Amino acid sequence: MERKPFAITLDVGSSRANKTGAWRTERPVYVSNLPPCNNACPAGENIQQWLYRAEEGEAGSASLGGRPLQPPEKGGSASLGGTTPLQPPEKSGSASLGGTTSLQPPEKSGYEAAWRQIMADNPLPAIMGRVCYRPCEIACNRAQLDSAVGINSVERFLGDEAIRHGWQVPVDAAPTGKRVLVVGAGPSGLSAAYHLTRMGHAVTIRDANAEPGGMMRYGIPRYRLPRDILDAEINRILAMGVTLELNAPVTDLTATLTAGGFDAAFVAVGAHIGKRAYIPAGDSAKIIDAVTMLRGMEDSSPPLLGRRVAVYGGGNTAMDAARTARRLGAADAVVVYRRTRDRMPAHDSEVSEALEEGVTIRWLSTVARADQGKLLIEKMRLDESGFPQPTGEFEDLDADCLVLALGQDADLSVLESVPGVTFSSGVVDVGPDLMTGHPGIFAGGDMVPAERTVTVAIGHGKKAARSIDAWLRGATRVVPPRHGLAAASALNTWYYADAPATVRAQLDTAHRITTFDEVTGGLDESTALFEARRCLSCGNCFGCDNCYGVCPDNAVIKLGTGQYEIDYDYCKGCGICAAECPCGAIEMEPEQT
Amino acid sequence: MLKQIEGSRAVAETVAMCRPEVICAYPITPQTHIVEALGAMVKKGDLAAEFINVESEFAAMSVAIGASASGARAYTATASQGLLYMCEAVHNAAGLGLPVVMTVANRAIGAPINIWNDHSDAMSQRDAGWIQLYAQTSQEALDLHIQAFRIAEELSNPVMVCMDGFLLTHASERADIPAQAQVDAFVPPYQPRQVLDPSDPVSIGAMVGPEAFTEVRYLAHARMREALELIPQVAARFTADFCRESGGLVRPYRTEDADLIVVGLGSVLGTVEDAVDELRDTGMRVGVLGITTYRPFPARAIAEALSGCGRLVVLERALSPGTGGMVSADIRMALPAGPAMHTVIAGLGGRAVTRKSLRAMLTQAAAGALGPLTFLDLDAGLAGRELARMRDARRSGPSAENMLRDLGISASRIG
Amino acid sequence: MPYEQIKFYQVGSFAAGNRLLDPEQRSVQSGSERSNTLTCGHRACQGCGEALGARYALDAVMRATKGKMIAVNATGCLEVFSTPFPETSWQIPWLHSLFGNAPAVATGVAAAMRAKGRTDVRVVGQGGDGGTVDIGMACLSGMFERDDDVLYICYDNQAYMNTGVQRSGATPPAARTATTPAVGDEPGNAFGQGKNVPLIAMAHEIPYVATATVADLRDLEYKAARAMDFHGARYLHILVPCPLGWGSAPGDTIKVARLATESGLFPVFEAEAGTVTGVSPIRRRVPVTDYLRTQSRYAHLFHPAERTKVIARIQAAADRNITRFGLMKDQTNDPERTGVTHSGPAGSDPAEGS
Amino acid sequence: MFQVRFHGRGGQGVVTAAELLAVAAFTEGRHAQAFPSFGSERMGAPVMSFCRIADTAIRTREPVTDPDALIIQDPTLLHQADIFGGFRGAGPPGRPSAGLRCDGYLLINSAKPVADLGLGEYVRAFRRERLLVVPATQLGLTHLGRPLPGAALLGGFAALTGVVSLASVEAAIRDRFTGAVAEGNVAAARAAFDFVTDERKALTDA
Repeated sequence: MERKPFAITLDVGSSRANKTGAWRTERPVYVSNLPPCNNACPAGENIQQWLYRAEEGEAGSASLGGRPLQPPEKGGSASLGGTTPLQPPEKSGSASLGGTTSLQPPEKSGYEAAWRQIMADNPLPAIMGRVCYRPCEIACNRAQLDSAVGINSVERFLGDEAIRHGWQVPVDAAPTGKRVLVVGAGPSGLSAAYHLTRMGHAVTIRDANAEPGGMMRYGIPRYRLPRDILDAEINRILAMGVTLELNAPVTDLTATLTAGGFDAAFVAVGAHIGKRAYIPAGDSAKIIDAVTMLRGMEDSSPPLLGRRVAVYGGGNTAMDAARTARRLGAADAVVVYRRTRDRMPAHDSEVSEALEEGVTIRWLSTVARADQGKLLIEKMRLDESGFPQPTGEFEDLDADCLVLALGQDADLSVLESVPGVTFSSGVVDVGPDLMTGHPGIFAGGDMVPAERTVTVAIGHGKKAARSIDAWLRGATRVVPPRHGLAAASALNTWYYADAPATVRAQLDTAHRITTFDEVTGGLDESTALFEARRCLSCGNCFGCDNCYGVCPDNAVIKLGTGQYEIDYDYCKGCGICAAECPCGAIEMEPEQT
Repeated sequence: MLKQIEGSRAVAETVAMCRPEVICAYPITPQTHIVEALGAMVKKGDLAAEFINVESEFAAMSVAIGASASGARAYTATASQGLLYMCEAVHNAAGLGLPVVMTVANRAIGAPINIWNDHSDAMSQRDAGWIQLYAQTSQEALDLHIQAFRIAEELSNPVMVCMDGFLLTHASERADIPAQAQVDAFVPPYQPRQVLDPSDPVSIGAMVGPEAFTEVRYLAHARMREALELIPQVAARFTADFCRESGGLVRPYRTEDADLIVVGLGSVLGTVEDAVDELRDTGMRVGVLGITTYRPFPARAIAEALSGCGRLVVLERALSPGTGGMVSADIRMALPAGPAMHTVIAGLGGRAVTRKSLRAMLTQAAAGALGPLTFLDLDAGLAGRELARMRDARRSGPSAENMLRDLGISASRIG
Repeated sequence: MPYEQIKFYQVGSFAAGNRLLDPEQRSVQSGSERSNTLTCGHRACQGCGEALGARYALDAVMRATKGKMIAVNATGCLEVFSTPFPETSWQIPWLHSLFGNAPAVATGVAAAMRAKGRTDVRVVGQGGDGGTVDIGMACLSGMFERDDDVLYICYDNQAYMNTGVQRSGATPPAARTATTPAVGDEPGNAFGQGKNVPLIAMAHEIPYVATATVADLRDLEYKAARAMDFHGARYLHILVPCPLGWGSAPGDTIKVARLATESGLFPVFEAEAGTVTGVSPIRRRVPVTDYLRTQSRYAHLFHPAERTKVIARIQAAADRNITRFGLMKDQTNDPERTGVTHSGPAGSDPAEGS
Repeated sequence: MFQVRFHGRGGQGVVTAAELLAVAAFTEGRHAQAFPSFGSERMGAPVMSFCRIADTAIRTREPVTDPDALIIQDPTLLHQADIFGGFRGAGPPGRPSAGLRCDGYLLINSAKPVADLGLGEYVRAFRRERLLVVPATQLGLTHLGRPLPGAALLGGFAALTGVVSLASVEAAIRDRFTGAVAEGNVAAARAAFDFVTDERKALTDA
């Protein structure tokens, strides 16, 4: 265009010369906070991150307009240092949502990417998806909106997908030449073996049993954990080059280490000695402990319990025992428990499923005496401290058999002879790195002080593996600081649709009490996608473009899908981006003047 | 081609030959015949233009502004109250430097409402930044429109062609209507200096603060100075192309040896020239200076034309109450130490300006017996009686109605 | 379905973009290729709703017209903050003439385009509520009545903000402005129906009339694009909160607009040829007080004592809107419903065929 | 220069008549100027129009105050207003200048003889053969089917004054109108021309 009339006519976009950033008193910054699900996961899974990948569905990046996916790093995995916090790179007075440290090559996305994200922390997704008691879902912020995201069901779906497709995990690390002995092929041991192997160490697992899996096989009934699933996930670990020696109990650990030329050991033999309580009993009274009973389910001939079975105890094992008894043909399966339901240690799902299957529960009751075909029950009452006190009222309960489910003790013999190793209240003393008093010997799972669940055990395995790896390198592991917790109050829930959780199909009870088929069904592809997409992505950007869209000053630069940079040359600090960020991933900070 | 034709019709036909692309019209007497004729031509398909019936003069000028800024040749016409109603947009078009051409069919401004001719309307906009050309005859009215489009577009400045309402718009006269080819040759296609174009976007109409506003206004002034050079050139070119004199800055008539010169604008000049001839026959050395370009004010040309004379009569077709004549003030500025000057307010609101009255007034002026400010043919008795009424009674009532009652007129008088 | 709901945190129309959507399904504002018709460096206040609404609407029109668009601007905040000499924030052909004549100037531009056979170039006129509802009303009505091919957008911030927050014909009852101070027995603006320009526009039976807010970006974009499917006069009335004039927090601009719609005080709908064809049902209804409390221009309704009578009248007005436009109908969990219930496939031109 | 003043009422076509006369003169290669007395356009109100005819350019634009010819389209106006004002030799209204010879032309639209129009004193000074009537309205009715006297009066004017020829009047009519309207007007003009010619002949012979 030729010379324009002075002042009347102006060249387009010339206002960029006016740097309005100077007006700012507060500046928006992108943050990544710790999602409550990640925070709650005992296995330290980066749940939000794998849900983020699962959202992409089967096709993965193909559905993203064919673009290579550059997801923002889901910050703050509770897994110890599973991810690195975001550092806004300082460039030209502007901060950006930093580059990603995604755990798989960018082109990998969708379900497989999600699965591999789980595998970074937990080698047993299909099992987790069945037996985990879901602390993540209890913590989920979505519960305050409608209902928690069905994290566990998506995990199971992904685990089953992996088995269906035969996905494997490569060992990328170079061999370190170090040998590590893992005692016990339970969840903890398997987890440790898996992680150590990925780190390049040579791992040998010794287990006293005929089959690997520990409590997952000998404690959890198959209607909760089908054995083909168990075998598939264990075999995938073994396929990575882990040596497994069965029927090989370790008696003298130090001797075994020297003999095998091991550089370190992880001991996780679990706790499978059923607690015995003193109960006056007639000679012919039939009393067995739940551990033995459940273990017997894996033998050629199942235990004979009779038509009327009483189970003494209030834990998950008690529920397993009672439900198993029903399936073995018991007309009556009665759980006798000293307290009330709200004080019962067993998880709600277990209790409700048991009740559905016709199990009955005697609350506020103890077994005072056992005789053939009959139990004497004393009624209890709770004192002000909530502790059960005898009332002196008695009543009879017909029972062919009494199953004691009063908890388990660990078999500590394997460590008793090891110098330096100490014990207290029936478990092994370990440091925060899970090392015992004896250098190079680590312990985890049910035999160390912790909640006794498969998930916790798997977490121990990973934690121990990292500690052992550091120890073998003569280093001590520094645990990175945890990110701040992503609070529900920081969410702008307007942007989340009303989308209640998907209900998982359940086997009809008639079928349930006559077979050991799996009770709870899985999700199909669409429902799993639906569940994954219910994630609110608390505290971490999910690339919704809101900040980019709502800035009145075009001061948000879009670098790529889900990656932004505040242009502080023009940002006036109005705060709309922070207010309208659905997941609270932008915070306003006072300008330093 | 020679025609006996109504002034409005002649102007409409000529404007059509200038190929305006957007015409916006809002009716007001005495402009109606012009836009009616143009509207008919567009409807018939004789004229390829957008004819827009707007809801007000304000909208008319606004539509013209939008069209012109978009590179289209825009035209509209108005008068009197209409010109005042569009006033804000009139100034805006000039400020934006948009070459809109507008006909003003000069008419008085109320109250009292009056549909007849004088120059109050155009004079009220003399400082709006528009070029103002005044036509003496229907022929000149149409000629000036041809020149107006060329001047406006060459300068990027709007032009107002003023023609006396009724006296020219409604009079049937002989006029030479040019051929389309002649007009096309004289008025080239519009090449805007600034234009709204998606392929080359610009922002037009920015807010300008103290840091540059004076300069912007100065440039408007400079553009007007430029016009003083351009207008005579265009007039000369016109004479060459159309073989007749039209336009330009000023038109002297028998001023060479004149002791007394009458200065005026518009169609009254014809009557004045007749009166002057009659007085010349009696031996009085009197001449006429017609001002064709009133804005920009051709001070130098006027100074030259009046240099010889000893006495001036400025015939004003509008009144600046409390001052007298606007043209007189401009002329005094052009001739600070000029000859004796008499301002004569004449022909307000359609009052006929007759040779008889002019002869009498000029004879008086020549004898030095004319006051500095005179109202030609003022019915002093009528006004005096109303003044007396107002002295006598506080609630004297509306003067206009009082005086009409006084006159007892129903039918219009001849003189 | 104008846009597909893919991700629950991007339900219906609410969020700008969606990494899971195909690029062509994403909102204009989410695209890095958006035209930024109004670009950085403008002098609008922090959190200016008008700056936001203008960029949303014009970027959408730019996409709909493939960049062939000319904008005409009335005097007002938008014009002043966008083009202080020697800078302009516009990246489109843009013309400012006067306060009250933007619709007529736009008519002139459209006429010029027609005269030049450039009907592919579309014209947008725009102004604030003062320039539209008050001083520009005659020109606006004239443009409507002639059915000129112009989309006129009113950015309604409910007062003369540019001159310092004086009352306009769009100022709501009881609101405090510089010319309706919060003093006397009936503080703030007088009660009345105000001048409902969307309904006045519908009375002209022009092809398309719609209301929108900056709280629902994708709905706003849909309507701007939808308007371009029609030829003739179209009117888009966008509620744009003004932190300065309303006394709301700059960061709350979108929230305040959202509360205006969720309370029923600002019905969001679209109409064709004078008949309502779609409304945005209220998703999470709130009492008007939730909206009023976010703005200090209503502070006198709550302090020193709550003026329950006045608040009740305002609530009644909201309830009237809800009944009149059926804003509460079919309240389901269908996320699609949270967007406007749209009529006809976008992109089909009703002007054709007729 | 020959100046004509038309008197009529709004809607009777005085303006058109003046314009047609101007065109008629123009067709004869002469200069002409026609314009109305710009009253607001009310039906029935007394209105005037003017026409100047000259062999040189006409510059003045003042109303015709001293007509060479008066054409009265509506005889009811004869006793109203100030019709004879400025009429050469006619003197001030109501006080005909006794004894002075008046050579102006006066054409009145009437079916009655002049004597019956009660003009008496006003026109005493007129040359008799320049003071004529023509039943223009009837002729309009006869030839146009409408009571429009304009064309007939122009035909009569041509016969009365000879300032323009009947042919020019017909040309002007055809320039302005077409088809039946044109022919009807032409017929009315011719009829009026013949009527007035006979009338004059009768008077001059007498």
